[in-house]
Parts: sequence; structure tokens; C-alpha cells
Amino acid sequence: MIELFTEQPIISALIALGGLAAVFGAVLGFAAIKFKVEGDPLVEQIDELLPQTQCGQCGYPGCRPYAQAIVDGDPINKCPPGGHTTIAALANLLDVEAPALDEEHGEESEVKKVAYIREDECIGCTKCIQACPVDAILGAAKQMHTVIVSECTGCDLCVEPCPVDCIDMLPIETGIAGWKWDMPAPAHIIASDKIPHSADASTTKQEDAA
Amino acid sequence: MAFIKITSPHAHKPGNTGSVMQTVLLATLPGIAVLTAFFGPGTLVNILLTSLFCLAFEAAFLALRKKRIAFYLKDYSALVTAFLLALALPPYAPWWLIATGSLFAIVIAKQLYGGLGYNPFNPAMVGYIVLLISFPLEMSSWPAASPTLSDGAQLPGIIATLQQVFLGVPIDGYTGATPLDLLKQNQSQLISDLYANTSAFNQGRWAGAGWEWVNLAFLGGGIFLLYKKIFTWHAPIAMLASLGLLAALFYDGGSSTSSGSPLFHWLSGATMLGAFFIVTDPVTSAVSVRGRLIYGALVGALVFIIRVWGNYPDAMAFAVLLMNFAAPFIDYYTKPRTYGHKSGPKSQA
Amino acid sequence: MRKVWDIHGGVHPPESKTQSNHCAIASIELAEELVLPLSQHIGAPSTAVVTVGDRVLKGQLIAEAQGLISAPIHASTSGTVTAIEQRPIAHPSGMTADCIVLKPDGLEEWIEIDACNDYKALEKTEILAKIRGAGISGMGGAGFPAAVKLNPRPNQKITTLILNGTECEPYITADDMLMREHANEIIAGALLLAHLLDNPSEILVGIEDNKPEAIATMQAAAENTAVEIVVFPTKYPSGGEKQLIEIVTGKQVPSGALPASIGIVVQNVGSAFAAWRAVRFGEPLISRVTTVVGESLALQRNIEVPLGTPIQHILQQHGWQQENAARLIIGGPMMGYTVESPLVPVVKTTNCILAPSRQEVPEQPPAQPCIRCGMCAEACPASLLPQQLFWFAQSENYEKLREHDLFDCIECGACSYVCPSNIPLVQYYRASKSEIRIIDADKQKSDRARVRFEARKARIEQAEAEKEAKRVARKIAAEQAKRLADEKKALAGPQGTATTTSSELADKASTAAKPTDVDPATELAKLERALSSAQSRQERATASLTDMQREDPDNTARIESLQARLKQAQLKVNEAEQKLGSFKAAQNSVVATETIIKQKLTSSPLEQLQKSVDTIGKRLTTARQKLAEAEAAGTPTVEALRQGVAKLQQKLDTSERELVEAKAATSTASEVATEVNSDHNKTLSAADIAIEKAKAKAAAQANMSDTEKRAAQLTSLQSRLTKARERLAKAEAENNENIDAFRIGVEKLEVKLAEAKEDVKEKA
Amino acid sequence: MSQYKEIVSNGLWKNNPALVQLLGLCPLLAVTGSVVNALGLGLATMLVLVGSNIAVSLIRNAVSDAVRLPAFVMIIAAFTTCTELLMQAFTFELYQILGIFIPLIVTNCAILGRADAFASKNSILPSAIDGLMMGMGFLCVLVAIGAIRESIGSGTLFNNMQLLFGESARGWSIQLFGEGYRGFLVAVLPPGAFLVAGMLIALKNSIDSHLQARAAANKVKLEKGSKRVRTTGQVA
Repeated sequence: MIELFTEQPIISALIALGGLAAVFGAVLGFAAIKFKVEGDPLVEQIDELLPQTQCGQCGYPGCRPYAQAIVDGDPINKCPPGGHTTIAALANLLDVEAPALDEEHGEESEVKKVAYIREDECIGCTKCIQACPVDAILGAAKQMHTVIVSECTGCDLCVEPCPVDCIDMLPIETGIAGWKWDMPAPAHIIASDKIPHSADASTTKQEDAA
Repeated sequence: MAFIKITSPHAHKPGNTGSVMQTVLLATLPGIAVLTAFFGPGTLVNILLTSLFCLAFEAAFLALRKKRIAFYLKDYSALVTAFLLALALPPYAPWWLIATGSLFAIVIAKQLYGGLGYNPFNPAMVGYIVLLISFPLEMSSWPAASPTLSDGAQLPGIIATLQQVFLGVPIDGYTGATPLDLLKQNQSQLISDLYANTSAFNQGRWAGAGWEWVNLAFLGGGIFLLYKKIFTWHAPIAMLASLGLLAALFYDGGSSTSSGSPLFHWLSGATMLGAFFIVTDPVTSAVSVRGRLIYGALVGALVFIIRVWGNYPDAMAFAVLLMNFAAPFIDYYTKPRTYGHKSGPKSQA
Repeated sequence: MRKVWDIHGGVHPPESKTQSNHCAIASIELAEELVLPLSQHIGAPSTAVVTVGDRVLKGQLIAEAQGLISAPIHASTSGTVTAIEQRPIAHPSGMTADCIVLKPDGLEEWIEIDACNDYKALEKTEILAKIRGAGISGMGGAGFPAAVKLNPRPNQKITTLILNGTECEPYITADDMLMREHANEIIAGALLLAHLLDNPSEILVGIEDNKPEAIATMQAAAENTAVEIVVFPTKYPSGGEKQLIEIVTGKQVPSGALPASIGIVVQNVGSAFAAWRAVRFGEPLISRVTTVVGESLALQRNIEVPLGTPIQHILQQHGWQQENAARLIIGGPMMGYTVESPLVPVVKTTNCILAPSRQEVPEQPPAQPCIRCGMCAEACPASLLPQQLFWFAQSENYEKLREHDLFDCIECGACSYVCPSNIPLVQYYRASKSEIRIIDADKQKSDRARVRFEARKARIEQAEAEKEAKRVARKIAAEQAKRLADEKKALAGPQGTATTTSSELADKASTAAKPTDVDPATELAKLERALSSAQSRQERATASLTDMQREDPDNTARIESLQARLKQAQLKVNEAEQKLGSFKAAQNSVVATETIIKQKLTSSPLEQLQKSVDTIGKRLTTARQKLAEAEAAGTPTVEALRQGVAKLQQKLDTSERELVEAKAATSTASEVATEVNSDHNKTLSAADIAIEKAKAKAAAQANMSDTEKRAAQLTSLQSRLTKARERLAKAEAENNENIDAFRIGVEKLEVKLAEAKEDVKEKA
Repeated sequence: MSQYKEIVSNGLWKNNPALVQLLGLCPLLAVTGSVVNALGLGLATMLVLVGSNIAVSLIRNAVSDAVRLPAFVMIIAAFTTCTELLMQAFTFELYQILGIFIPLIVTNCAILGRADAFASKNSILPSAIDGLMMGMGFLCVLVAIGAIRESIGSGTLFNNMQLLFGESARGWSIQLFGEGYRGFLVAVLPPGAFLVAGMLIALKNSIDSHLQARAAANKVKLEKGSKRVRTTGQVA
């Protein structure tokens, strides 16, 4: 037996490899069944990062379906309400490079908006109530409706169904209490070198002025 | 009428980065003077050339990056790099060596990382090490200090210097072993014998002719910077302490295998230049007080280890670069305790 | 001499205090217009209680506090309210806010004020109300309503009261001058506050050593009182609340907590002075001492100025060279903010108006790169690492900013002050702080939106499911009702026994019961009568035939006809007899089927009931589990689940009851069956009685005349109606959901009764 | 054909294993001291890449997921051994110079990466072409780095080519800076490899950004927000 192996190195190698393959294959197969991961906590984590406007601009009915889609390989740049902050957070979570927002899904809005119903024009059709994904509109049939501003995510899904076009998207007003300091003008790091020439020229001008 | 709108504070302590750098440059002057006194005008030529090259490279790269050249040159940081590189290089080094060193220091080590404040490694040391590992011959040919010159020989004049630097005309019988070289090559002599028999030592007082005075001059410059509060005492003192401690531990009374006394280590090679001008480089060192103590102590330990057991006679540059790597790590674990918090770093995820 | 501690970091900017503290606190002439913002403090803005055109007296309440953290506002002088509108206010944003505009009449007519000679005679709540009512809020700069701090939670024992006379900011000397001139009142105020705080063991006044005159007067005033004057070296920012606490007590306020959590309350000396004035003399806070300073002014000094005075007015009174001033700063040069318009008014927190010349406060040169020199870290009084914070703020790494305790930054500006690269560090921190707050708020909002969206989805799904369930239930109910009707038809016919549903049973029963559509008893009687009449006719026919044959044998024709009649009669009798016989046979078979049905009934419904009880039980347990889970998770569906469980419980109860009843019925029914089999009665059970009753009724009805039947029907209808009415009343009382059905039932019964009555009348 | 075009551009430029995916850095940094070394190892890697891609593509439907990676590694190991034996037979000196880096091709992540990412999902022909193109891209970068390092580090180009192409190639060697060139040792040492690789990546990125800028200028405007759906179901 041993003689055969020493005399036939090819056969012995094949047997050894085959045996190893069988053993490891069995171990791996067992492991694959035994340690199968159920569920996908990643979906939860992604859902946490999405802005929960439920606006559907990503092409999915709600934030969670989109989170699921991202797990399944969809690009992470389809969320205009979240904008670059959300994309950056997602990229950070998934450890990929942050792409620019896919504008086919909409533009990132600078100012946050809320829906506002011009109440004397409202006919009480309840269509906006049915359209609101977060139940932020109060009202009943043939009664005037109104928006709960604190709950409105600004998704504007209620605007289109309104038969009398009495819903406006208004920017959220920040009074003196909501005022905040701006970041100082961008510092001179390498990334800022990529800013188009005009922007750089303006900072240069500032420096000149200063 | 509208008034300008600006964040507090409205008062500002006088001084800026440029003036800090200028003070540092000022503090190198005693060292430069002593180097020139002992090794001739080579050092001055070095400084001149590195300054020229560094400023040129800096300006060129700022232009490439579309930055305002005058504004950034005014921070004097390129000049500080130039001075440190020049002081680290052996005098009378060929011009192309200096140019290459400046290129690596300014372009690769500094501007490619984003310029002042963003470089993780000390630019002067990067330039120095690139040269050291690429051109070991040129980099190890230190001139002999004036007291050790053989009879009749004298320091080269300015003409000879320029010829050596630009045309490669060698100056005869001029290079000599540094005290650190001598100690490294010492095989059989007791330290006391070495001191007695070698001109590099017996012409000097504590740690070899010329070098001890160079180091003392840099120490003086460093004390001046401490007095000016350009940096805190933590990193240099920790570095000198750990170097001295290790030297004392391994001194063994001066046998033939001895690694030299603490005094010898303090006053030879680039110890004081490193301790007060390189270890204290704020950009590449640790930031907190504890961090600087650790950083300095580890630099000192590495200097000793490489000097004694490594392949190079001096080790300042390697030690500093190695610790530059470790600086962010040290920062992370030496975050000071914030007011009103129980312990230091609270969430070390 | 009390031990004082040192704080980490700090800077020594030029003090620049001598130019304003050389002369006594002065006053200036009244401005033409006073502008009193509704928000001069931290917390909710107050609401105006005067209207445009009202004449107000000096010290009159013109705006009320809104909520706990708020302060009222009083008229600074007598005059007329000319407007309540948006005016620029002293705020770094340069925005406008609601203000009450007052046009002074120059009479200085005081409202009636309520002095108090001995505050110790008052209840503490009364004193607090006085302080609160006087609108006193922190005068050092932040403007936290004083009364809130003086009313610590009951579980927090205040051991140390510190009056802050530090005034560490350069230029400002308002507290210095106040202490020099009103030392006695400040000490009295300190004792008053101490009294309010249950006499803390230590009452300290912290003063920096660069105010020797103030220290001397304060020490003189504090002699023989519990108040101790603590003097410590000058260093910015010793006057920060947390820093002062550390300097005089060596303790640090835990991050994110208030000083009260370690038993300390800090008040500005100005607040103590104002509190004393408010309690002792009843004067509300309508003026304050402000330092007017800066090289663009000809005169630099401290003035006592009515709140609401526009800064422009003050500056003009001090010889302002506007063209020489690049900025206007409210507060000191370290933490003060610039204002865009000189029209902004003095408010309760305005401790300094700094109008520097261009040379005095030069413009900041552009920022150079950070070289991480660490000077900021050395200067930071909170032991932060400002250079790291700057790095992370620049890269918008909010996670790291939090980790590096950005929110412990007090924005003192020491780091920016020392920064050799002129980086506006404080602005980075302020911007990052607001950004993080916004992100947190957005996160909260998005979490809420997620919950609402998911709740909505769940609700819609549930509604769909319910609709579907209802549809299915209707379908099943319809089928069951059909079955039930069939069975009733099958069973109620012959015996009137109440049974439950069972489809095969119902089929069999209905087929078996078909011939018995007619009342069997009546039929029997009819047949019997027919037979007897046929028999009597036959008898008569036979009798007449024999008579004829005996009396007139020759009359063959007659005899033949009589014979034919007889034959006919005989045929009829036979027929009747046959009919009767077949009917009787049929009757027997019906009874037999009934027995079978009864036997089946005894078993199958029972099993069915048992099964349904089991399934309901199972459903109930799962429902209960779900409910527990939901309760644990606190999901909003908890209520719905709870209702579901309750319903299931009800169902289970009724099913169980039915089961028990069915079991009882089964035993009786089996008895009945045996009885029926063994031909008739031994001990009569309820079912038997019912059967007997039904039989008797049927028999009686069969024997009854139409009139009697109708009368019986009428009474039964009447009794049903009363019962139905009773049920309706009950349903109404309980507000049962079937109330409509009951009502309709009653109406129908009433109609039927009316018809029956008419029927009876007609027949009668 | 567009599929093959895509594969070619991916391998050579867009998804270059060395410059974009940064795979196989170990040989990239270790053996690019001279052109001949780089070429030798590059060819060996390409050979293994093509072979393993074909083999993996062949068995892709027969291998279960759990044993996928071991099987691929086995295949790659087999091809590497073949290559090693071939080099031993034909270019023994080069084989000796490259030393451990030939067997280490097994662990070159570029190869396993392509096997797993491409060959295990595609049929034979595309897999073979993908292997060839990826190998070619890798080879090109290797040779480029080798050329730069050799010329800076020792002042020569195509030195010792006879190791790969036989004696006739001995004369290919070029002295770039004359006999007196001292050699810039850092370029030949590993740090030089990092520096040169970094420069090449920077060069590629800058070319890409220029191309992108040009493409962006010609781009058709997208309809913004065109892909929206309703999240609130049917609106009656």
C-alpha cells in the first residue's frame, strides 16, 4: 500500500487531495447549514440612516423597502431628501465610496419644507389624508383639513392628489431661536483644491480683502 | 450703517504662525554658528542651498495647487524645514543631494499631503532619510571637526567649499569619523582608552571634539524657545530623560562593549537638535501633555536602541519618523480628562 | 485666607479696565424712545399685556412670563406704548424680534410699589414670587431667570451660595463699580438669597484680585456677616460659572449637570443687588449698570441706564466717533457678540457696550493652516483638545466631535485668542454644535416618522384584513343560516325540538320530514273522520238495501241502484281505511327518523362544540402571547390586540357554556331517545316535556276551531311581542350593537299582531 | 460585442486590478525593481489568471457555494504550480530571481477576486477574455512601475532581458543617464515602489477626471425626479 503511494506520486497526490477535499467539503457543508445567518440586521442599520420621509423618490414605496434594496445591491444615491449627508453616512456604513446624488430621483433641497393647507379652499375630500404616509394631516370628510407641522416630513405626496390644489410646500421658518452660526469659509485642505476655479477665486479674493 | 459681523473672541494674542516659525529660525542661530566654527562654511552653504530649493519647490507647488504663494510662504514653514534639513545634512554635501532632499521634504512629505499642518511626517526628516538610504556614502562623509584636524590642515575656505559642492572637487584629507561612528566601530578599547587615544575625543571635553559644543548650542536655542513658550517642555525633556536613562542602564562602567555614557549620548550626534527642533515639531507629534511625554520618551528610547544596536550610527531621523506613525495612536489613548468628566477617554470604540 | 484652586488653562488678555473704572456710576438723559424686547432672558419669551396707546407708569408690568423658565418685563419709565413690533435686538444673528416700544413722557411717574422692611417675616414662596415678579434674570451675560435657580429641587440641599463678582472679561467694570458703590446692598442681597436657599453653610463672593477697591469695600460690608469674600488671581475665564465653582470650592460640576446637583448655586452680584432691591423696595428690574467703553468714544465709564435704551443714544452721549469704529460689541471682547445696527436696545444681560476703534480691535487676519501647536489645548479651561475638535469640525465628523466632548466647550474663546494661525475656532464649535443639535432633532423626527409610517401601514393592513375577514364571515354566516333554516325545518316540524346545525343531518331530516308538511294529527283526524263517514254511509246503504229487498224485492232497479251505492260506499271505506293505514305507517317512520337524528345530535354537536372550544382556546393563548409581546415592546397595536383577546375570551366563554349545555342536553336527549325507543314515558325530562307539549299543542290545534286557533295565535304573538320589547329595552340600556335588529323585530311583531287581531275580528 | 469591449476596458483601464482595485500589491511592490522582473512575474500572473478563469468558469455550475473558495484556490494553486514548473524549465535564472513570488501568485487576490467575481458567473469565453485583460492590465502596470523604478533606481532600462528572451536580448539594455549615474537607491527599495505606484494612481485619477469633465460637458440632461413612486398606495 505505502509502496504503491511512494511509487505513484500522482496517485497518492490525487488521493490526498481528494481526501482533503472530501473532509473540508463536509466541514464546510456542515458549517454552511449550522451557522446560517437568519435575517439581515443590515437592513435595520440602513433604515436607521434614511430620513424616513417615506416620499418614494428613490423608486421604492417607503424607506424600509429602499433599505432592503440597498442591501440587495441597489445604489445608495437615490435619496434626495437625505442628500449628501445620508449618502455619506450610508457609504460610511457600507464602506464604499460616497457617490453623488442621482438626480434622476430628484434634487436635494436646501431648505426643509412642510405642507401647508390653505384652509378656506379645502373642500374636505380626504385625499391628502390618504396620501400622507405619516398621518400628519388631520381632518374628516367634508371637514377642513390641516397639517400637523411637527409631524410633516415634507415629502409633498399630498400635493398632487389635492383636487383643488390648496396644498403648498412652504419652507420651515427658523426664527431667532433657530438661528445658528455658519461654518467659517472652507479651509485650505487638499479637497478644496478640487473646487472649480471660480469658487477658489472667490476665497482668494476674500483673502485679498482681509 | 451696518457693522461687521464676526464671532467672538474679538481680542487676539499678538503673533501668528509666521512669527512662531521665525522664532524657531532664530533659535537655530547658535547651533549654526558653532557648526560653522567647527566644520567650516559648509553648513552655511547647506542652509543657503536648502532654503533656495525648499522655497522654490514650495512656491512651485503652491502655484500648481492654485494657492496664493505669498500668503503661504509667509508662514516660514518651508524655511524651517530647509534649516533643519541643512543642519542634518553633512556640510559640503553635493548640490544635487541637497536638491533631492529638498524635493522629497517639500513636495513628497509636505505638499502632497496637503501642505503645512497636514503632513503626518516631519518633512526635513523624510528628506534626510531618503538621502541616507539612497546615498549612504555621501551622507556618511562628515568632515572632521577643527580641533581634530592634523597639523597644518585648516578649515576649507569658501572657494574650496563651492568647488566641492558644485563641481565635486574633493577636499583632501578632510573627512573624519564622528564620535558616534567611532563608538560604533569600537571593538576592543575601553571607553576611557577610546577617549584617550582618539583625537575626536581627546580634543574634546565630554563627548567628542566639536560635537559637544554643537549640541550645547542647540540646547541653548531650545531653552530660548522654551522661554518664548513656542512649545512645552514635555516632549524634549521626556526624550532626553529616556535617552539618558537607557544610556545609564547600559553604560556598564565603560567596558569595551559599553554603549557610551548618558552625557555622551546627550551631547553627540543630533541629540539636541532633535530634542528641541524636531521632536517638538507640533504638526507631527502628539498633542496632549501626556501624549507628548510618551512621544518624547519613545523617541529617546528608539534613538538609543538604533544607535547601539542598529545599523546607523545616529538615529534621530528614524526614531522621529517611527514615532510620527505612532502619534495619532498616542493621541487617541491620551485624551485628557475633560472638565466635569469622570475619566479620560470615555468611548474607545 | 481661604484656599483657592487653579483651573486648567486660561489666558491673560490685556485687562483694559482702567479707562472705565475711574469715575462713579453715572446716568445719562432719557432716550426719546425705549425698545423693550419680549425676550431678554433664556427661556420662553414673555407676552405683552399692554396694547398700543396705553399709558404705562414706571415699573408697571408690561409683559408677563410664559411658563417656568421665563421672566416678566416692566416699563423702564412712565410713558406711552407707541408700538409692539419687530425691532432689531441685541443678538448675534442681527435678526429682529418682538419688542414693546415706549415713548417716555419724562415724568418718571412710579407705579405704586410695595416695600418690605423685614423679608424674614415673609414666606419663602412670597419672596420667590417677588423676585420672579421683578423679572430678575442673570445679569452676567447668559440671562437665566434668577428665581428658577433659587428654587432648587427638594432633594438638592444647597450647601454653597457663590456670588460671582469675578468679571474676568477685559474692559468690563460694571460689577466692579457696582460692588464699590453698593457693597452693602449686595451683601444684603447675598443674605437674602441665602435665606431663600435654607442658609447654605457657605456664602462666598468670588472676586479677581485686579479689583482691590471693590474687594476692600466688599470686605468691609461683609464684616460680621456669614458672607466671605474670596479673592483669587486674575485669569480669563475665571468668571465662568463652572470655573468659578472649581476655583472657590475645588469641585467640578459633572458634565451635563447643573451646579445645584453638587449643592452649589451661583448668582451674579448684579442679580443679588437686583433681588435685594426687588424684595426690600419692591422695585422691578428696569435698569442696569453697563460699561460703555472703547477708543471710539470720548468718554468711557459706567452708567446706570434704563432697559430698552437704544445703544446709539448711549454712544452719542459718550462722544462716539462712528467713523472710527469698525464694529460694535455687546459684552466683552472675549465672549461678546457684534451687532449690526446701533439701534439695538440695552437689555437685562447687557453688561458692556464696547465700541472699539479700528486700531484697538483690528480685523482678524485670514486663517492659516493649523499646525497643531497645542496652545489652544493649553489655554482651554475645560481641558478639551481644541485642535482635534477643529479637525473634526472641519471634516464634519460629528461622531468624533461628541466623543471629544464638544458639548463641554463653554465657548470662552481662549483657544481662538491664543491660536497663532488665527483660526476662528469658536465659530467652528458653535456651528458644529448647532449642526449636531439639528441632526439630533432630525433623527428624532425621522424616528417618529418611521413609527407613524409603520403604524399607518399596519393600520391599513389590519383594515384590509378585517374587511376580508368580514367578507369571509358573511359568507360563512350565510351558509350557516341556510343550514340552520333547513335543520329547523327538518326538526321543528315533527317535534319542535331545538337542535343545532349539522348539514347531513339537516338533509336527511328534510327529506324524511317532507311528507309531514301537513299537521299529522289533523291529517289523522281528517282521515279517521273520512273513514267513519264512509263507513256510516256504507252502513246506511246496506240498511236501505236490506229494507228495500225486504219491503220491495220486485223493485230491482231500485235495489240495483242501492247495491251500486253500497258498493261505492264500501270502496270509499276501503279507500279511507287504506289512507289511514298508510298515514299511520308514515307517522311511525317519522318517529323513527327523529330518533336517529336525536341520536346523532347527542354526539356530533358536542364534538363540534368541543373542537371549537379547543381552537378558540388555542387562538386565545397565541393572542395573549402576542399581546404580552406587544405590551413589552410598547407597540401602538397593543390596544387592538387587547380588544381581540377580550373578544376571543368572550367567544371562548360562550362556546364553553354552549358545550356544557350541550352536554347536559345530550344526556337528556339520549334519555329521550331511549324513552322513545322503549315506547313511552317514565321520568319526564325537559326535552320530553317540550316534545309532549308540542304534541299536545299540535293535537289541540288540530282539534281547535279556527277562532280558537286564532285566539291562541294572538296570545302567543302578544307574549312574543312583550318579550321582544323587553329585549329591546335591555339592548337600549346596554347600548347593544344589535339594537336596530331588535327594533325592527319588535316592529314586525307589532304589525303581525295587528294583522292577527284584525283577522280575529273579521272571523268573529 | 459590447460585452467584450466592456471586459477589455475594465481589465486594462476602468477596473485595473493594480491601479483601481489595488489587488496583488505584494508582487506589485516586491518585484518591480526592474522591467525584466516585472515582465516575468506579470506574464506568469497573466497565465495563471487566464487558466484559472477558464477552469473556474468550466466548473462554475458544479461547485456548491460552501466549497467554492477552496475549490478556486485549488485550481489557482494547480495553475501556479504549472507556471512555476514552466519557468523552472525555460527561464531558470529569472525563476531564481523572482524566488518566492512565483508560488505566491496563489495568494494574489487579483486572481481569486476575478475567479469569484467574474469567472464563477460567466461562460468560458468571456471568462478567458476577462482573465487575459485583467492579466494584461496588471502586467502593464507592473512593467510601467518596473521601468520607472529601474530607470530612476539604477539608470538603466531593459537590463537583463536575456533572462526572459534568451541571449539575443542581452543587448537591449539601455544606459539612460550615462555611466556616471549613481543610482537612486530609494526607487529600487520598497518605498520607491509605493511612491511610483502612488504616482501612477494619481496620474490615472487625473486622466479620469479630465475625461469625466469632458463627458459631463456633453451629457444629456436628465429628467430630475422622474423615478418617483407613491408610497401611500392607491389614492381613491
